[in-house]
Amino acid sequence: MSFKKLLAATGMLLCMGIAAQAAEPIKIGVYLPLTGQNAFGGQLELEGVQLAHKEMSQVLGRPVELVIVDNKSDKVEAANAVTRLTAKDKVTGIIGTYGSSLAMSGGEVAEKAKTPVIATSATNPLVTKDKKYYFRACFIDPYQGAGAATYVMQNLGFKRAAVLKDVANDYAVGLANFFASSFKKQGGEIVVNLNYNSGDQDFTPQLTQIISQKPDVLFIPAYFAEGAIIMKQARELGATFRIIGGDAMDNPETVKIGGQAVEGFLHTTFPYDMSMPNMNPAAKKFTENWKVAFPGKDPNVNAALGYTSYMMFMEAIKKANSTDREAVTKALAELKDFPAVTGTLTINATHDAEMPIGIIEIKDGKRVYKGEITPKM
Amino acid sequence: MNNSAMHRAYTLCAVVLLFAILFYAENNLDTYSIQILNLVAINAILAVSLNLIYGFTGMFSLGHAGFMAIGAYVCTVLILTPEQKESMWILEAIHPWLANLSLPFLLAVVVGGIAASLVGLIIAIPVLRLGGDYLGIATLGFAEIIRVVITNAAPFTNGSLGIKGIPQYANLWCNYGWLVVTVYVIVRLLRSNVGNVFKAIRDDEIAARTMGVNTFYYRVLSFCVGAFFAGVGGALTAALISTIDPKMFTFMLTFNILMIVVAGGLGSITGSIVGSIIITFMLEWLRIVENPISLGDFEIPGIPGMRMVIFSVMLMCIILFRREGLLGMREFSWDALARFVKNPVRFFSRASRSTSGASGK
Amino acid sequence: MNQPTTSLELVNATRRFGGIVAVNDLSFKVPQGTICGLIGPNGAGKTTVFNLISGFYTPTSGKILFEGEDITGNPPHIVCRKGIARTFQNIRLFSSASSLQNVMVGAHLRQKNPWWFPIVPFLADKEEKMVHDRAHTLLERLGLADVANAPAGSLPYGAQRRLEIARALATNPRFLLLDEPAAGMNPHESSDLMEFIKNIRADFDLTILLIEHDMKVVMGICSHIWVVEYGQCIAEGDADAIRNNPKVIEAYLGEEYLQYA
Amino acid sequence: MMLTPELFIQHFFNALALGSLYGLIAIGYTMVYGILRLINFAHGDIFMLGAYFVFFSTIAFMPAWLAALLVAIALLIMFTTFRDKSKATPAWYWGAQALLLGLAGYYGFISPVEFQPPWVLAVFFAIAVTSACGIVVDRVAYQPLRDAPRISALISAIGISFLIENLGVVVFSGLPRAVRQPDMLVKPIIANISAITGNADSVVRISPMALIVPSVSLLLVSGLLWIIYRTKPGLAMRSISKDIETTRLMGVSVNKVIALTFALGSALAAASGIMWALRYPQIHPYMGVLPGFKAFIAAVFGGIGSIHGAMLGGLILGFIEVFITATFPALSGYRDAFAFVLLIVILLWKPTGIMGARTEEKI
Repeated sequence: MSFKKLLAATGMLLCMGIAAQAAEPIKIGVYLPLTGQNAFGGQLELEGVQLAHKEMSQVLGRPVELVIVDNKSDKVEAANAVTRLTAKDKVTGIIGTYGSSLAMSGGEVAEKAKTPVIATSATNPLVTKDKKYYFRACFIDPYQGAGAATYVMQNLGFKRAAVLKDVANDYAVGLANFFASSFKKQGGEIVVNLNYNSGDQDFTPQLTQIISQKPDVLFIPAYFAEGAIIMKQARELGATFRIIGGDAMDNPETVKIGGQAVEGFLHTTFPYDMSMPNMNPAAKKFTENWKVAFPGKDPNVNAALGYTSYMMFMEAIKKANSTDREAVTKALAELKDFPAVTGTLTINATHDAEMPIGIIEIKDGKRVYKGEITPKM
Repeated sequence: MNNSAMHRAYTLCAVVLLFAILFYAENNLDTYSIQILNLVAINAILAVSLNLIYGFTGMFSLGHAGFMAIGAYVCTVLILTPEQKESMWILEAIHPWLANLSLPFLLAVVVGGIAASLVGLIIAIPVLRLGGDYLGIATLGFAEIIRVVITNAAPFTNGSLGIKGIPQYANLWCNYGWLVVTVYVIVRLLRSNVGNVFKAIRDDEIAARTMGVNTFYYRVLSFCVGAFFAGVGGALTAALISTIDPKMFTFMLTFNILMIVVAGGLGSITGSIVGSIIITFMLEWLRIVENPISLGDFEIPGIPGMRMVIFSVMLMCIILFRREGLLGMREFSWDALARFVKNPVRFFSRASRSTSGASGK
Repeated sequence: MNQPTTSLELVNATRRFGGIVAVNDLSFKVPQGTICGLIGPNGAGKTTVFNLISGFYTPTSGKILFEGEDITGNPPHIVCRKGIARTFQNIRLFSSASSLQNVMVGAHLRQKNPWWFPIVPFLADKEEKMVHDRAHTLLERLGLADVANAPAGSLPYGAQRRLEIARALATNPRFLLLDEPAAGMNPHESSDLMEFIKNIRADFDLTILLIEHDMKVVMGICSHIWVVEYGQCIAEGDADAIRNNPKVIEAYLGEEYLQYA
Repeated sequence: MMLTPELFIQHFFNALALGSLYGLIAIGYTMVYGILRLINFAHGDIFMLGAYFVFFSTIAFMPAWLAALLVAIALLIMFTTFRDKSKATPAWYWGAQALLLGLAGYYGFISPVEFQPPWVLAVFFAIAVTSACGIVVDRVAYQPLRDAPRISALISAIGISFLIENLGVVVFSGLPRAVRQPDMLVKPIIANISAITGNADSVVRISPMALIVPSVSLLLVSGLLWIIYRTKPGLAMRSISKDIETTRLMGVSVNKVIALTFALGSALAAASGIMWALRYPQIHPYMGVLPGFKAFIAAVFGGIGSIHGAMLGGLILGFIEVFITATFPALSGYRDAFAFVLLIVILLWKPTGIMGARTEEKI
C-alpha cells in the first residue's frame, strides 16, 4: 500500500517535472542588423521571423521564445551578439544574419559554441565554408553571379557588359567578380569595371564613363537604395543599356526611389515574389499571413527568408525531437525537400540551400516575376 | 626608498592577483562574460595608448582606428597559414610576398605594432607640425586614407571582403598580458624624465622648447609609442573577433576610444583603465533598452538604436558637466590607497580639492 | 683692463612682421660675465629681440653670434643646447607638474640615455637619480626645496618667478635672458631680486641680459644698458649715461617732460 | 584617358553642382570656426536634418499639427534668442506666437488633417526648423564650454554629432528613404553642342538640378555676404571673429550673435541638404557624415574663416573628385581619399588655406 503510494507520488512528481519542463520555452536567438547601414534588410527579415513565430509559436509542446539582438551592422557587435545568445541566453539555435561579413563574424563564435545558425540572406560562400554549424536559407554569390551572367547571355543575348560596384562592400565586390568571371567564361566581354565607395551618392563621373563605352548591359551588385540612384543618374545621363542587379535590389523601395528610371531593370533574387505565378502552398500561406499581419506592407523576399529560416529550425527540432544543439545541427544538415516559401528546399554538402534563381523585371512600375534559372556551375 | 620597494612588491602582488582572477574567470565564467572581459582589456590598451598621445603629450590625434587597422592586418596576414590565405583571397590572388609568410602569434602581434608605429612615424613627420584641432583632422584624414587604401589593396588585404577565420589566439591571458605590458611600459616612460618632458610639451610647448626640448622628437616619440600599442590593440582585436574588414576601422571606433579616455580623465592612466571597464560594461548593459521589456501584461517594445542614444547622452553629460573626466589627472597610488583605507571621508574631501594627487602606481 | 670677451653679439639684426619693423638694424655686444639691460617703452621690440636670440623668430636680416658662433636661425632647442636659457615675461611654467618636475625638464639635456632605457628595470635608475638630484640641488639653492612637490601652478608669484629661473638654470646655461623678472614685485621684493640675480650670476658663472621696466633694478645691477625704441637702439652706456641721456628721457616720458624738467 | 567635349561638359556640370553643395555646407563650418575657433562636427548632421525635414513635409504626409508645432517651436527658439531684452516685447511677437500655437492647436486637436504642403512652404519649413536645431546645438553643446579649452568644445562637438546621428536612427529609423523628386527636376535638359565639336549628333544631357544647384547657391551666398558686410549683426559677427572679448566689452550680446551665426550656417546647410536630397534622392541618418567631412576639408582648403574661400574650396573639391574619377577610372575606388589627401597637402603646404590670413602665435 505504502509502496503504491510512493510510486504514485513519484509518478506525479515525474509528471510535474515533465510538465514544468514542457512549459520551459525553447529559445531561438535572432541576430540581425536592426540599426546601422544594413538595417533595412535586417528589419524586413525580422518581420519575417516574427511572422513565422506568430504562426508556429510552439514546437514539441513547448513554447518558442525569440531572443532578438541587434548586431548594428557591425562585426564586433555581431560577434558579441552571438556570444551573448550562446552563452547567456543559451539558445537552441540562431537565425541570422543579413550581410555576409556580419554572418562570418558571428559564425566564428557560433562554431566554437557548437550552436547551429541559419543565415537568412548571407550569400558569400565563405560564410559556411568549413563550418559545421552554419547553414543558410539562401544560395551563394558565385551561383547568383553565374545566374545573372547566364540570363544576360542566353536569354537576352548580350555580349558587352559593364560593372559598377561598391568597392568597400564585400557583397558587391564578390558578386561583381563572380558575374564578371562567369560572363567572360561564357564568351562575353566586360568593357569597363568601375568602383565607388559606400556612402557615395554621386555616380555621374563613373556613369558618364560607362555610357561612353557603350555596353549592352550594366551589372550593379548594389543595395536597393544605391542601385535605384545609380539607375536614376544613368537614365538622366541618357543611358540606354539594360541594367541588372542582384538579390539586394529586391526591395519594394527600389521602384519607389527609382520611379521611371528603373523601368526595365532586371535583378536576380531568391525564388519568391508576391507577383510570382503558381506559388507553392508554403508561399501562398506566407503571402496571406503577411497581408493580415502587415496590411500596409508588401510581402518581400527578405521577410520570406527570415520566415523560412525560422521554419527550418522548427522542422529540424521536430525531426531531431530534441532541443539539443548537436541533434538540431544534424537534422539541419540532413534537411531535404522541405516545403519552404522559396520552393522545395534541400541543404547541400556546403550547407547552402539549393534553389533556382528567380529573375524579376520592373515593368510599368510593377515587379514581374520573369521566371527561374538554374545556371550551370 | 624602502617605501618604493614596498610599493613595487605590492604592484607585483596586484598583478599576480589579477592573473589569479583571470584563472578563476576562465574556468568559471561563460564565454559571453569572458568576451566582455577580453574587450575590457583591449579597450584599456587602446585607451591607455591614446591617453599617452593626447592626455600626456597634448596631441589631439583622431587616427587610432588607422593604427589599429594596420596592426590588425599585418598581424593577421602573418598568422594565417598559406592554405588559409589561398582559400580566403577568392577574388584576387594574394600577393606572392605574403603568401608564404608565417609567424607565431606573439611575434606577429609585435610586428603588427611595429608596422603601426612605422606608419605612425611616416604620418607624424609631416603632420605633427600642426597643432590642436588641425592635428586632429589631419590624423583623422590619415586614418581614412589608410582605410581606403586597405579597401582597394586587395592582393594584400583581400579588400572589402576582409579576412575571416583568424585563429582566436587572443584569449584572456594574452589580452591581459598585453595590458600589463602596455601599462608597465607607458607608466615607466611617464614616471621617468621622458614623461616629464611629454607633460611639459602638453602644458606649454614654447616653454619646453626654450628648455632645450626637441619637441618634435618627443612628440614623434610619444606618437609612435602610442601607435605601437594601438597596433597591438588592433592585432588583438583581430585575433579576438576572428574576422576583420576595412569597415571595422572607421571613425566610430576612434570615437569610442576617445570617449573612454575623456570619461576616465585625460592624463590619467588609472582613469583610462577605469573608463574602459565602465564603458565596455555599460555598452553591454545598455543592450537592455533595445530588448522588449515586459512589465506583467504590458510590453514595452525595444527601440533599436536607443542604446547608442543613451550612450551619447551620458558621454555628453560627462563632457559638459565633468570635463576633466572621472579621475581628472589623478592616478592610483599605494599611498592614496593607504590614505583611503585609513580615512575614506578625509580622502575624498582632499581629493576633491586638488586635482593632481600623488603620481605613479 | 683687457678688452672683455664678447658672449653674445647681434649684428644688424632686423625683423619685420608684414609692414611693421619690430627690430630694426640692431647691433650690440654683451660682454662675458656681465649683467646687461635692455630697456625701452612698451612695444619697442625688446621681447622680439629675446625671441630672435632664443630662436623663436628668425631675423629677416642680420646675424646673431654666441661666443663667436653664428646661431642665426637655429631653432629654440638648439639655441638652448648651445648655452642660452631664458624666462618669459608672462610666466610660462608647466603648471600641472610639480616644481621638481619643472626643473627636471630643464635638466633633461644632461641625459644621454636612449628614450627606452626607463622601460627596462634598473637600467635608467642611475641617470634618473642624477637628474633628480641635480634638480633638487637647484631648488635648494634657490630656496624652493620645501615646495618641490607642489604643483607649479599653485606657487605664489615670487616663487613662480624663481622657479622659472631655476628651470632655466637646469639647462646649464652660460647665458641667461630674463624677461621682466621684477614685473609685479613690490620694492622690497625687487631689491631681494637684485641680490638674487647678482648671486646666481656669480654662482653659475653666467652672462645675463635682462629686460626690465623697474629702473631701480636696471640701474642697480646692469653694467651696461641699451635703450630700444621702435626697434632701434637709441642710446647705450652705463647707468649714469643712460639716466642723463635726453633721448632716453624723451622716449620714456615724452618731450613735454623734458621741457618741464 | 581623353575627355571628349561632350564628356567634359557633362562632367563640368556634375562637378559644378557637387562643388556648390560642398561649398554651401563648408560656409557653415567656416562661419563657426571663424567666430569660435571650433570645428562644428555636428554641421554635417544639421545638413542631414535639413534633408529629413523637407522629406517629412513633402513625402511622408506629415500631420499638419506636427508641422505647425515644429515651426512654432522653431520660431519660438529664434524669437527668444534674438529678442532684444532691453526693450519691451513688441505686440506682434506675441501675436505671431499666439497665431502659430493656435494653428497648431486647431490642426492638432480640433481638426487634425494630414496635408502635403506645396514645395515652397515645405522648403521654408525645413529651413526654419533646421536653423532652430543649429541654435539648439550651440546652446546645448557649445555655450557651456565657451571658456573651456578649445579641444573640450571639439570633443563636445563630436559627441553631439554622434548624438544627433543616433537620435536620427531612433526617430527616423535607420532605413534609407526615397525622396520624391518633382518631375520637372528629373527630365534632363538636352543640348546640342555640334557648334563646339563640329559633329552633328554630339549631345549633352544635363540634369536640371545640375543647373539649379549652382544658381541657388550663388543666390544664397550673395544673400549671406550681404548680411555679413551690409548689416549690423553682420558687423558684430565680423567683429567677434577678430576679438571676442573686446566685442563683448562694446556691449554686443555675443551669445546672440553666435546664435545668429549658427542659424545662418544651419540654414545654408538645410538648403544644401534639401538640394542634395533632390539631386541624390536617398536620405539616411548617416548621410551627413561624409559630405560633412568633405565640406570641412573644403573650408580648410579655402582658408577657414573666409566665406569666399569656403565656396571656392567646395567647388575645387567637387571638380577634383569628379575629374579625377572621370580621367582615371582605375582610381574610382579611392575617390573618398582624394579629399583627405587634399586636406593633408593643404595643411602642410599652406595651413591657412588659399584665401586665409596668416596669424602669428604670440609668445
